[in-house]
Amino acid sequence: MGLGSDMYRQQILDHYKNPRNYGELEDPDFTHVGENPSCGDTIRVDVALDDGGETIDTVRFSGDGCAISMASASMLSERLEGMTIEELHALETDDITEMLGVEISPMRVKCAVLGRQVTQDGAKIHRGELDPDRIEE
Amino acid sequence: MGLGSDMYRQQILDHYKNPRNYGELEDPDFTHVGENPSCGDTIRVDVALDDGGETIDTVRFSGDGCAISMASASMLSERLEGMTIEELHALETDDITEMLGVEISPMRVKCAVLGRQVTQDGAKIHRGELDPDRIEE
Amino acid sequence: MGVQEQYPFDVQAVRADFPILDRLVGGDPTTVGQDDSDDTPLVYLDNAATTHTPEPVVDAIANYYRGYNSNVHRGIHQLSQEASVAYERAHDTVADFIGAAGREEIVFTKNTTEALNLVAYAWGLEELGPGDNVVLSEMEHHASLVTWQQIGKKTGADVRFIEVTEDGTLDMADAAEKIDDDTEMVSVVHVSNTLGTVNPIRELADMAHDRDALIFADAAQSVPTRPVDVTDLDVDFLAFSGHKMCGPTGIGALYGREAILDAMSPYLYGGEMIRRVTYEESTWEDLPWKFEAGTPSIAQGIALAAAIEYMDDLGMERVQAHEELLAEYAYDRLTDLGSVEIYGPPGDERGGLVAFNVDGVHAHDLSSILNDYGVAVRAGDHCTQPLHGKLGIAASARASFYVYNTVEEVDALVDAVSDAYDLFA
Amino acid sequence: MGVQEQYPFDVQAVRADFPILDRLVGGDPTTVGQDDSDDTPLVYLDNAATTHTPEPVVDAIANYYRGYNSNVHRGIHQLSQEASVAYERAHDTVADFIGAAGREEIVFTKNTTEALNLVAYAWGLEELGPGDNVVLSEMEHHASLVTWQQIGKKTGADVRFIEVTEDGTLDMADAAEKIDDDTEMVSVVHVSNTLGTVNPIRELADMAHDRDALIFADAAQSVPTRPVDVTDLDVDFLAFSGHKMCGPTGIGALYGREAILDAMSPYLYGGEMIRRVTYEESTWEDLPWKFEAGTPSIAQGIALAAAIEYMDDLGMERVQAHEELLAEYAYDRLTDLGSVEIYGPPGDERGGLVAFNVDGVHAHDLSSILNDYGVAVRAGDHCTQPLHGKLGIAASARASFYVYNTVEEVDALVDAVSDAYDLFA
Ligand SMILES: Cc1ncc(COP(=O)(O)O)c(C=O)c1O
Ligand SMILES: Cc1ncc(COP(=O)(O)O)c(C=O)c1O
Repeated sequence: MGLGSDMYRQQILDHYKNPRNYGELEDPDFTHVGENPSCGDTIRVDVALDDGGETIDTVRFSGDGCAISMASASMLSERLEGMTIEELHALETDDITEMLGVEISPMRVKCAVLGRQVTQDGAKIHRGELDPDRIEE
Repeated sequence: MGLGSDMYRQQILDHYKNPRNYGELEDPDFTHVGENPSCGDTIRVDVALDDGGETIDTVRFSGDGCAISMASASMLSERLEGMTIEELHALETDDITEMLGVEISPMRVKCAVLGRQVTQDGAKIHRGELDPDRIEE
Repeated sequence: MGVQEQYPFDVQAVRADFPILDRLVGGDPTTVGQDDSDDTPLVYLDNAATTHTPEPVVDAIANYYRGYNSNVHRGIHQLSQEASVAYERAHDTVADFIGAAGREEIVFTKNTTEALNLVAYAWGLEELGPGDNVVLSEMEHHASLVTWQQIGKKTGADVRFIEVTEDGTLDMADAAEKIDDDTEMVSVVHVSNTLGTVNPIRELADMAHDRDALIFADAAQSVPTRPVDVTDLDVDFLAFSGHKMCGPTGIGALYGREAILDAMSPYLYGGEMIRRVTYEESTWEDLPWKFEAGTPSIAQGIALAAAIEYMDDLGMERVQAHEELLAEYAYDRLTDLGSVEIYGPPGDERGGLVAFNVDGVHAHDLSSILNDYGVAVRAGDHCTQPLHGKLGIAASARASFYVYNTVEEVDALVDAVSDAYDLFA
Repeated sequence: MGVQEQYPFDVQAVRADFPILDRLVGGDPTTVGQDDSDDTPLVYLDNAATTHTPEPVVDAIANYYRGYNSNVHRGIHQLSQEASVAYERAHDTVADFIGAAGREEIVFTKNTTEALNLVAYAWGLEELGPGDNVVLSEMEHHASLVTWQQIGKKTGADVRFIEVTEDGTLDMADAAEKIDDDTEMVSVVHVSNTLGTVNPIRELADMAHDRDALIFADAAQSVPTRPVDVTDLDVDFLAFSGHKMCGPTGIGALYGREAILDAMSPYLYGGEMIRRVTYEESTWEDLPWKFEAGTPSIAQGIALAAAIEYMDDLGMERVQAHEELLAEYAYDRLTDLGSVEIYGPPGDERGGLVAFNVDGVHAHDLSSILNDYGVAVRAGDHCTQPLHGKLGIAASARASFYVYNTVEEVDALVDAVSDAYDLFA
């Protein structure tokens, strides 16, 4: 058996079926929506900041997608709380797959990192470091 | 050895080096020029008719081309004199290769039949049976 | 009686021609080709995307390169003569196969997509303008949908879509309305690569011709799977791809009615398609070479002819019967699971493919899990995003069958789908 | 010292990779492949038209079809992953080979001709208009000459030709005049397929960029025969074909500077090149996929990478040295015959080809006779009709060399030419 069964270990299925921090914030500091067109996955992330905008206080995500993208966003949302924006931007693809605790097949990596990408892009747009029209999906 | 050496038997070379009926007519009944663009061969045929326009009296040809097209036009010009227009139109590719007395490789057939084609087209245009703009070369 | 006993030909004998069917999968997906970590037998059900290539076709390719590889058309030397004869004859083979008059009506292209673009550029850009319209269907593949949409934007012509009914067929009353006196082109898919619907091309051709419009049949899914005759269908253009019918990648064919192709200006410019060139002006070669600029896909054209001979030996009626047998069996078994939604017409009225979703399982997850069982299906939008939008889904999984697939492979699919449902339930 | 001793690599070892070189010819030219009537060893000197295909490349093709044939990009199953990895990596291989920044800058096309048309359509139709001009050279191949000529007619842009001097090189003073402030594109052949001239692309690139024009190098004859680096040449576009460099037919590559490709609209529309499609609108994929519509030439792209690896193993400096050695030897020996006129620069300043005419022998007759000696050369206009017109000839014969050709084969050519002259004298 290959990666597939591995990819759907209990933890992933649990986060997919019972996503943590699922929902929206009433008054977020920033909100961003992104999609992975090859899957049709869409994720919205709402973030409230703290510490003069340097630290992430609360995260909510919502959206629709495959188990990998949803579980990854759910697990990420737990990690993000308390992280600095700098730490957010330092998150690499390897950090995400390590967090997921399973090997991700190459065609599914875009699903796995969608939540991270949306959060990073949202933070950059919030700080004026990214033009929303120039996002490469 | 294949067709090549065969193709250049003495008779062909003789007609190529000493073309019969080479030249132009002062007052032809019809004149036609045709070319084989893949070779760059060009042949002009002048024909004088007899017998109320039904029979070929005199033929002259001129032009520039490979040994196969020139020798074929030369040999054809001898045959044509005295032929009826109907007989001219009945001439098929096989008749030409038979006249040449050698096997013609497939890529050279267009060279071999150029003289015949030009004469046939000229006769048809003369009789108003062919629109000069619609000739497929 | 087992379904197997109804096979119209010896499927095991066919399978023996396809060494790839013996592959194991399931290991490291970044290693190209089988390796030691692969341990699960392959069940290949992604034939609507591309079919496999039987040994006679692989041999035709190797024989070309090892035996008579050469550039065509203009060469006097023997290798060039041989390559020219084989390449030109391949056009005759295609013409015969689809009932065209002769090689003048067969242009080799890269694939179906290029064939559609060729007509859209060479015919569409010249003939279309504001006030004109082009009629497609809502189930078009992106190859035709995006192409005519963009040519519409360039020319100002309106692009309209015949509606798909609840049961996944074309609304022919809507077709009769959309095809009107301003219609210049009707471009419709013959067999839908998503719904499996077999569209009434002849009826649409009659409607188009009644309005002096042309009709283009996208036959990417029909020529590989059933007898197709351009004269019976009365189409003006038709296109298909070699890689979906046991042929190589990189080759497709456009059929065009001779008088129409003849009146069209060329599309790509370059060598082989010209007659006379000066620095100021050019004139064009005869059909079909006028539309084949540059060194053609010689080996691929010859191999396409070999693929057609392979299919012809099986017999296209029998190929169709085999497709229908597997499609109906898969439709019934998947339906019996209760947790599966299938798109398109019933099992006994469709081409050899089934697109579906499983309750609670995203199509991409499903495909990943099936892959784990060795079962290769496609998951995504199958290049019909707008149709998926209309169906209210972002993606679906699609199992599609070909001459080497078996009832047991459908069973493997159904078992894996059932396990995936349980995993997520 | 014999010329053979100067070979930069073991030519006999190379020959062993090409089974076609052992073919006999001379028999019935309508039988495809060797038959009993063939009795003369082949001397293949038509490499500028197409080169032969070594076993590792034929194997790469067969391994694809037998081992991991699948459609690419969108598939989650393992075969699709493997095919995608190999196909995408092939773009990296091409990028590395010609010094491009990465796969974003490499678009796979059918051949050089399609690459030129892609830019002419996608860039030219948008950017050119009356008052603008495109500068070519008088020695352009029809692939670029006819394409820009026709795009000029469609857009109203002027098309100009840098003159070729008596000695077969570009008149650079004329280039400096023709390239002016209204020039939008300079499109020049790198190595002429007729004259063998190696054009100063970098100098022309500087001239073009000084006038804010772009430059397109037709590298169909240069990438196969010498080291080519797009950064050193500072070109904006460059194109070549796989079949002229040990690769398969049906594949070529377009290099484009990323920023320019990025700003260009797509050319062919369809699957794989889109991001989002609705019935009304479409958006495009990232580079290079935006320019690769439909199922790509997967096997051919992968085999092109295998061909590049084969060439890279030989070493492009050494390939160039071998080409030059044979070209100079052939030039000298043909010149010594006294009855031969060669077109283009001297033997020590040219690419690996020699186009010529023999006094009193039409090029087509010459080619027929040489074929009888097993010697395959091309006869005709080599897709440079206007240049032939300027030279005052309708046709020429061309011998062109590649990595497997030997000094003895040049001797066979020269002997046959000499006999042909005698036959007609
Ligand atoms: C200089 C040059 N440009 C362009 C081409 C066209 O190449 P292709 O026929 O592979 O498109 C050729 C070869 O025929 C060539 O020699
Ligand atoms: C119905 C239909 N049309 C067009 C195409 C495009 O074919 P290709 O990618 O070979 O150009 C496909 C296959 O993807 C198809 O299924």
